[in-house]
Amino acid sequence: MANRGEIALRVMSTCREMGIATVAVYSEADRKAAHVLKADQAVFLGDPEPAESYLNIDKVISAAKQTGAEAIHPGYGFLAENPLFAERCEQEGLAFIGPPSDVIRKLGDKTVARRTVAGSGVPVIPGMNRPESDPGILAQEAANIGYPVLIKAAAGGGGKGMRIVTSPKDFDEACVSASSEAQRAFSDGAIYLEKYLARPRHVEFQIVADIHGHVVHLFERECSIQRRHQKIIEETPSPIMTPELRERMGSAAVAVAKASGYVNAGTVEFLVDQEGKFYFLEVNTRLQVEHPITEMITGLDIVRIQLEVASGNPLPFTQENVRSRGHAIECRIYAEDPEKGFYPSPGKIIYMQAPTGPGIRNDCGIYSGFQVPVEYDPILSKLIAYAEDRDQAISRMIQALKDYVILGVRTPVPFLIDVLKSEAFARGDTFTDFIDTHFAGWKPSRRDADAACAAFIIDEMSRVRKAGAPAGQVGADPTPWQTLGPWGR
Amino acid sequence: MANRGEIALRVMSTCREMGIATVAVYSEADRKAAHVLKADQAVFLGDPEPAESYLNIDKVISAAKQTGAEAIHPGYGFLAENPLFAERCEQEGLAFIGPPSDVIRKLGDKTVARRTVAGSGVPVIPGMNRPESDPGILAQEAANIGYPVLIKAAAGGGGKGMRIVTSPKDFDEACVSASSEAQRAFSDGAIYLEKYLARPRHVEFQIVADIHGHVVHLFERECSIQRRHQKIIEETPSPIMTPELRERMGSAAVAVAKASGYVNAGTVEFLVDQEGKFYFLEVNTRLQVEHPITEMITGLDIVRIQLEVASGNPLPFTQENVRSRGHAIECRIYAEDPEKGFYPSPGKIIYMQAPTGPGIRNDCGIYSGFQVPVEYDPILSKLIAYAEDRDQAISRMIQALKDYVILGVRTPVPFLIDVLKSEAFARGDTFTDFIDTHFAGWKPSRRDADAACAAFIIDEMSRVRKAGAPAGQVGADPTPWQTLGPWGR
Amino acid sequence: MQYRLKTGENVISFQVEKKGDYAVTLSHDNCLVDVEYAVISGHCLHLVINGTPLNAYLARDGDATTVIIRGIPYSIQDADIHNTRTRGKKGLQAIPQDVTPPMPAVVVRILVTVGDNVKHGQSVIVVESMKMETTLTAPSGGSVRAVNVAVGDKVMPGQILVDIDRDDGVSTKEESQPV
Amino acid sequence: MQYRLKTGENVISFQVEKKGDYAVTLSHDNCLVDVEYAVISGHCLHLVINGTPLNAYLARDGDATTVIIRGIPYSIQDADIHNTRTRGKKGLQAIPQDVTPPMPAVVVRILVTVGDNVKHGQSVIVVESMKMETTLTAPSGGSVRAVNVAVGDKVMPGQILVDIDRDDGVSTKEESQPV
Repeated sequence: MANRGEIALRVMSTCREMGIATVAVYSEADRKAAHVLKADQAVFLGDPEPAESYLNIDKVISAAKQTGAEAIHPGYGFLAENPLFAERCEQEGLAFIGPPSDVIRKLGDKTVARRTVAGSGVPVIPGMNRPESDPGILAQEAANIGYPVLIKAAAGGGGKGMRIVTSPKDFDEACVSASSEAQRAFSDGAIYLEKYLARPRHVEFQIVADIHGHVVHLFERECSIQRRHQKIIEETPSPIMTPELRERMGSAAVAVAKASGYVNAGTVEFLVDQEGKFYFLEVNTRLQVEHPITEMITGLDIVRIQLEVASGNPLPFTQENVRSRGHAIECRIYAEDPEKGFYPSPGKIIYMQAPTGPGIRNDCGIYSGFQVPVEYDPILSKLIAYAEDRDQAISRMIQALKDYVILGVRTPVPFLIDVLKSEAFARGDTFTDFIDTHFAGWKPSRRDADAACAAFIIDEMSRVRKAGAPAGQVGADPTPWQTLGPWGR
Repeated sequence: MANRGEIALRVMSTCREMGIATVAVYSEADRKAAHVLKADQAVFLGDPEPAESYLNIDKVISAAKQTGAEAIHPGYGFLAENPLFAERCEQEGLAFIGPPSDVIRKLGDKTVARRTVAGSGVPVIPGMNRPESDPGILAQEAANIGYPVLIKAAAGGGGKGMRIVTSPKDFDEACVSASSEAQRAFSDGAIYLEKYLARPRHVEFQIVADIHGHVVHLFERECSIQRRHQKIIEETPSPIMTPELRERMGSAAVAVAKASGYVNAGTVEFLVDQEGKFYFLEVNTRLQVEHPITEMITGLDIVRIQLEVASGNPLPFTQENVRSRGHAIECRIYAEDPEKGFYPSPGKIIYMQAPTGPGIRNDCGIYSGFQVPVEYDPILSKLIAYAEDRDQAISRMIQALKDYVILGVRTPVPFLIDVLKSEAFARGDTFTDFIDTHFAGWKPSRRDADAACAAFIIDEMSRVRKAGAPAGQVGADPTPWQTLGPWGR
Repeated sequence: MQYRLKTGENVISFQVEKKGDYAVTLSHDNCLVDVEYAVISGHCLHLVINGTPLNAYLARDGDATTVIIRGIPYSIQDADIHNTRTRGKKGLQAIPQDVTPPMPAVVVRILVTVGDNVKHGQSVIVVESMKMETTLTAPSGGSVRAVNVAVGDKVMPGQILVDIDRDDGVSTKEESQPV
Repeated sequence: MQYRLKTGENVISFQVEKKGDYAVTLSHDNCLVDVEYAVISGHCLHLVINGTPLNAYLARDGDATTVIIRGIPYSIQDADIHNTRTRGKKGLQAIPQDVTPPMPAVVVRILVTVGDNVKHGQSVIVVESMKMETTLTAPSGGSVRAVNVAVGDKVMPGQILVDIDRDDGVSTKEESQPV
C-alpha cells in the first residue's frame, strides 16, 4: 500500500476481507500512524518529506520487493497518477492496481486527453488541443475562443498553473505567471487554453473496466462544492441529473474509457453548463477520494473490483445489472480552519469522537493522540451519509456532523453544517462558485458562548478541586497510580 | 423515548433527522448514560430497579406529560409489548409508536395468537390453542401430539416457562415447574403444549403496516444462532431461502398481520423444519433488536416508517417496489463472558474502540468511561456488516470484530469470531442448536500469550519509568498539569 | 529484570533485557522473543514480535491486566504481587467453597434463614445480574450461621452472602486457600 | 469566585456561585445562567443550561481552551492569566508586523538574503503546510538584517523567520505589543 491516511486504511480493509496480506510503508512522521497499526507488515521509508518517503519510487519498490509483495495499490495523490511509477511496477513484475502506465501518461497530459476524447465524439470544452509557448499564437487562440478564457497547465491539475483571463490586456502576464507556476508544480511549464465556463457544475462518472474490454459506469457524482479548486462536499445522484442526461453522460464516460484503452477504476470528469450541456474535463486515473458515495448507492466495493480486475478477472456485472438506490453525501474532514480561509491546521488530535449509526460511514485515518503531520495532505477522514432520498441524506449528514468532535486541530465541521443547512444547497444550486457566492467570509453563529464559558469554568473548577490529589488527568478516569497504590517491585 | 441504551440512541437519531425533539428518561444508574447525552431533554425517573424507572408506567407517562411530548417510542424490552402501557398512552392522548393495545394483547397471549393465525390458514406448530391447567387433560394432549413435546408459557417468551419433555414419565413434574416459572416471570402460570421440532431454523419476517390497511413485508431474517434462547447472530437473507419459499413465507407473514389487524412495524416469527416446512411461532409487536440488517439490505429506515405510520401516513411503497440487495449480518455485543457460560459481565468500560469503514454500522449505547449497570439487559452494541454477498459479509464481519476493542467488561467478540470462521456457519448450517452442537465448552485459542505478556511487561516498564514524573495517566497524553505548570489563581 | 506472570493456569518466568529505547528481548524456557514497541496511548501498544506487528490493548482492573490481541482477551497477573496480595486479602478471588456470586449482581430472593439446616447443593440464595437469575447453592451440608445480605443489595464476586457451619465442623467462612 | 474570560474579541466577567455538588450559577452583566453539570470524561461535560441540556467537549491547548458545542468551536482564554503570560513571553501570539507563518509549516523557499533592501509587501519567504504554499511578505520596507531559518526547517506561528530593519529605524523584531 503505497500511501498513508484514510485511503491506506480503506484499501487495507478490503484486502484483509479478501485474505490478502498487506504491507504498509511509512515515513518518520508516521511511525504511529493508523495505517501502520493496521497493516500485516510495515516498512520504514525515511524522512517525512514526500520526496524521501511516499514519493520516492525506489524506496517504495524496494519495500515491495523486500516483503515479497505481489501488487501495489497507490491510493490517491503521491504516486497514484505517476506513469513512471506504474511503468516501474510493470518492469519489476509488480501488479499496479490501476490502469497501464501508457494510459496514465496519455490521460495525464490534458491536451493529449482532449485529443483522445475529441476523437471519440464526446464533447470537449472549446479550446486548444496542444500546448503552446508562443505568446502571439496564444493571444490569437484566445481571441478565437473568445474571452473569458482559462489558461491551464498541460501536465497537471489541482488548480496549479490555472488562470482565468477576462480581457486581452491581462493575457500575456497571466500566461507567464501560469507557466512559471506550472513549471514549479509539475516541472513542466506547458500551458494551453480553454473557454472559461461561468458557474458550471462539476459532475463526474465512476467507471470500471476489465482487461477483456468491458467498461461499465457506476453513475455520477456531483462535486461542485469546492474551495481552492478542491472538493469538500460530494453527492450522488447529482441534483440536476435526469435519466436521459445520465444515459448520455454515462455513455460518454464509457466512450472516453474505451477510446483511451482504460483498465481498472477511474473517473471521467465533466463540466455541465447552465444550459445543461456537458463537456469532457479530464480523467482521473485512480481511485477517487469520493468513491464511497458510489459504493453506498450501488452496494459495490470498488476496491474489490480494482483487485479483481487487476488479477485478470472480468467485471462481475454488466451495465444493466448495476443499480443505484437512495442518496449519498460525503463531507471531507480536513485539518483546516474555515474561519481563516481554510488555512491548514496541523497538530495533535487531543480528542476525537466520530458519529456512528444508521446510514453513517466514517473512513478515518486518525485517532485520539495522533500527531497530524505538517508534510502531507490535510485530509483526516471522510464522513459519508446514506439515506433513502436527498433530503433525508442531508438531515442525516447534519446530525452526524454535529456529533463529530475533533479537538486539537481545526476542521471545517461547523462550515459544512452551515452549507448543508443552507437553502441554496437544499435547492441543489451547487455550482463551482457556490462557496464564493454564498459563504464568502463565513463565520459560525456563536450562540452558545455562555455555555462555552460555563464549560471552561466548570472544567477549571474540577481541576482545581482535584489538584490536591496525588496525580491524574483531572476529571478523567482515575489512573492506575490512584487506584493501585505503589508496586512492590 | 421510553427506553435506554443503543435502541434509545438509534430511535433518537431518526427523530433528530426528522426534526422531532426528543425526551429521554433515565434512572439513577443512567445519569451519565449515552441516551441522556443525546436527548433534547431528559427526565429523571428514580431508582435503578426497572420497577422504579423504565418499567414504571406512571412515571414514564408523567415524564411525557411534563415535557409536552406527543408520542412515545417504547424501543424493545421494558414496556414495549405491555398492552397496559399502550392502552394508557391511548387514554392519555399520547401516540404510542407501535400497534394498538388490543393487537399487542391479542398477540401477546401465545394461544390467542395461535388461534388467530390458524384461522388465517397459515401453518402453526401442531399443539394446543388454549392454555390448560388440568394435569390429566395436559397428559392426554401430550399423548395426542406425540413426544417430544414442548411446554410453553401462554403469557410470554424469552425461554421462561419452557420445557422440552421427551417421555411421559417426566411430564407432570415438568408442567408444575414450567407453570411456576411462568407465574414468577409473567405473573401468569398458564401453560400449553406444542409439538417439539428438532433442530429447526428460526426465520422471521419484518412487516410494516399502515392504518389504511396496507401491509408489506421487508423480507426475512435468519436468527437461529442463539444462546439461552437469545439470538446472538442474525443475518439476511436466510441461507436456506429460495424465491419461492420467500414468496410463500412472506405472504404468510402478511396474512398473519392482516388477520390480527396489525399496524406499525412488527415481526412474524416462524420455525422452519428440516424438510423446509415452516410453522408460525409468534409475533413480536415491536421494533426488533435485529431490525438494522433489514435496513441494510432494503435501504429503508424502519424507525422513520414507524413514525410516519404512527402519524397516519400511508406506507410510501408497495410490496413490488421494495427490493433487497446484498447480505447483512448482525452480531450482538453483550456484556457477558463467553468462556463462562455467557454469564453477565457488568462493569466499567475502561476503553473502547469500535470498527468503522465500508459496510460497517455500529449501533452503540456505551462509551469509554461508562459504567454498565447491573440492573438492565446486557446488550452494549450491535455490529452490522453489509456486503455484496454472504461470503463477503462474513469476511467483513470477522475483520470488524477483530477491530472491536472493549476493555473493562467481557464480551462475546472472540466467540463470535470463531463462530463466523467455522465451516458450519460458512455452510449455512444454522439451526437453533448450533452453539450446543458446534461450540459447547468453547474457549478461544490463545496463540499470542507471549505477546500479551510482552505487552504487560512493556506497559509496566513504561509506568515505572514515568513514576518519577509529577502526575498523569502514565503512557497517555501529558496532562495540563504536566504541560501548563501551576496557575496564577 | 525478571517477571513472573500468571496467564490462565500457567506461571511463566520472563527474563527481560532492554535493547534500546523501544525494544526489549524476553526469554522464557528456551524461547527468545524480540519485541519492538511504540506506545500509542495509555491503552494501546503497537508491538513487533519477532518481526510480526500486532496491536495490544490493555486495561488494569484490580489485580489483573486484561490484554486484548486480535480480538482475544488475555488475563495476566504479576504472580509475585498477586501472591503477596491474596495472602493478606481474602475474597478477591471467588472461592468455590463460599456462597458468592460469579459476577456483580443484585440479591432477588433469599431461600434460607439463620439456623436452617441445608444439604450440599441446596439452593440458598438467588441473585440477578443483567436480567439473568443465578441460584447459588450450599457448597456443603451444614447449618446457616448468618445471612449477610438483604433482598435488593448489590453484591460482588468474593463477597460471602451466607455463612454455613459445615457438618464436619469447619465454617465455610474460615476456609481459605492461597492461590 | 470571579473569572474574566476572553472569547473572540470580548472579555466577559463572570461571577460564579456554587449551588451544590454539580450545579453553579454564573452571572455577567444582567444575565443569570443556571448550570447543572456532569463530568462525562476529561474532555466532555454534560451541561444543563437554564434547563436545556447540551454537551461541551474541551481541550486545553497552550494558553487557550477550545470548547466545542453543537459542532462549533469556541476559543476561550482566562483574560488575567493570558495577560500575565503574554506580557512576559513574546511571540506566542502572531504579530502582524513580523514575518511569521500563520500555521505550523515547513520553509520551502527563501527569497531574500541578509542586506537586501525590501519593499513593503515584497515576498520574502515561502512556507508550505499540508501541501499548501503560503508566501510571507515584508510587513514594511527596510533592509534584511537576519534570516533565521533554512529551507526544510519546521516553523511555528509566532516564530520570526526574517528580521527586517525598518526604513524608519525600528526593527520588526523589537516591535511588540501587548494583547
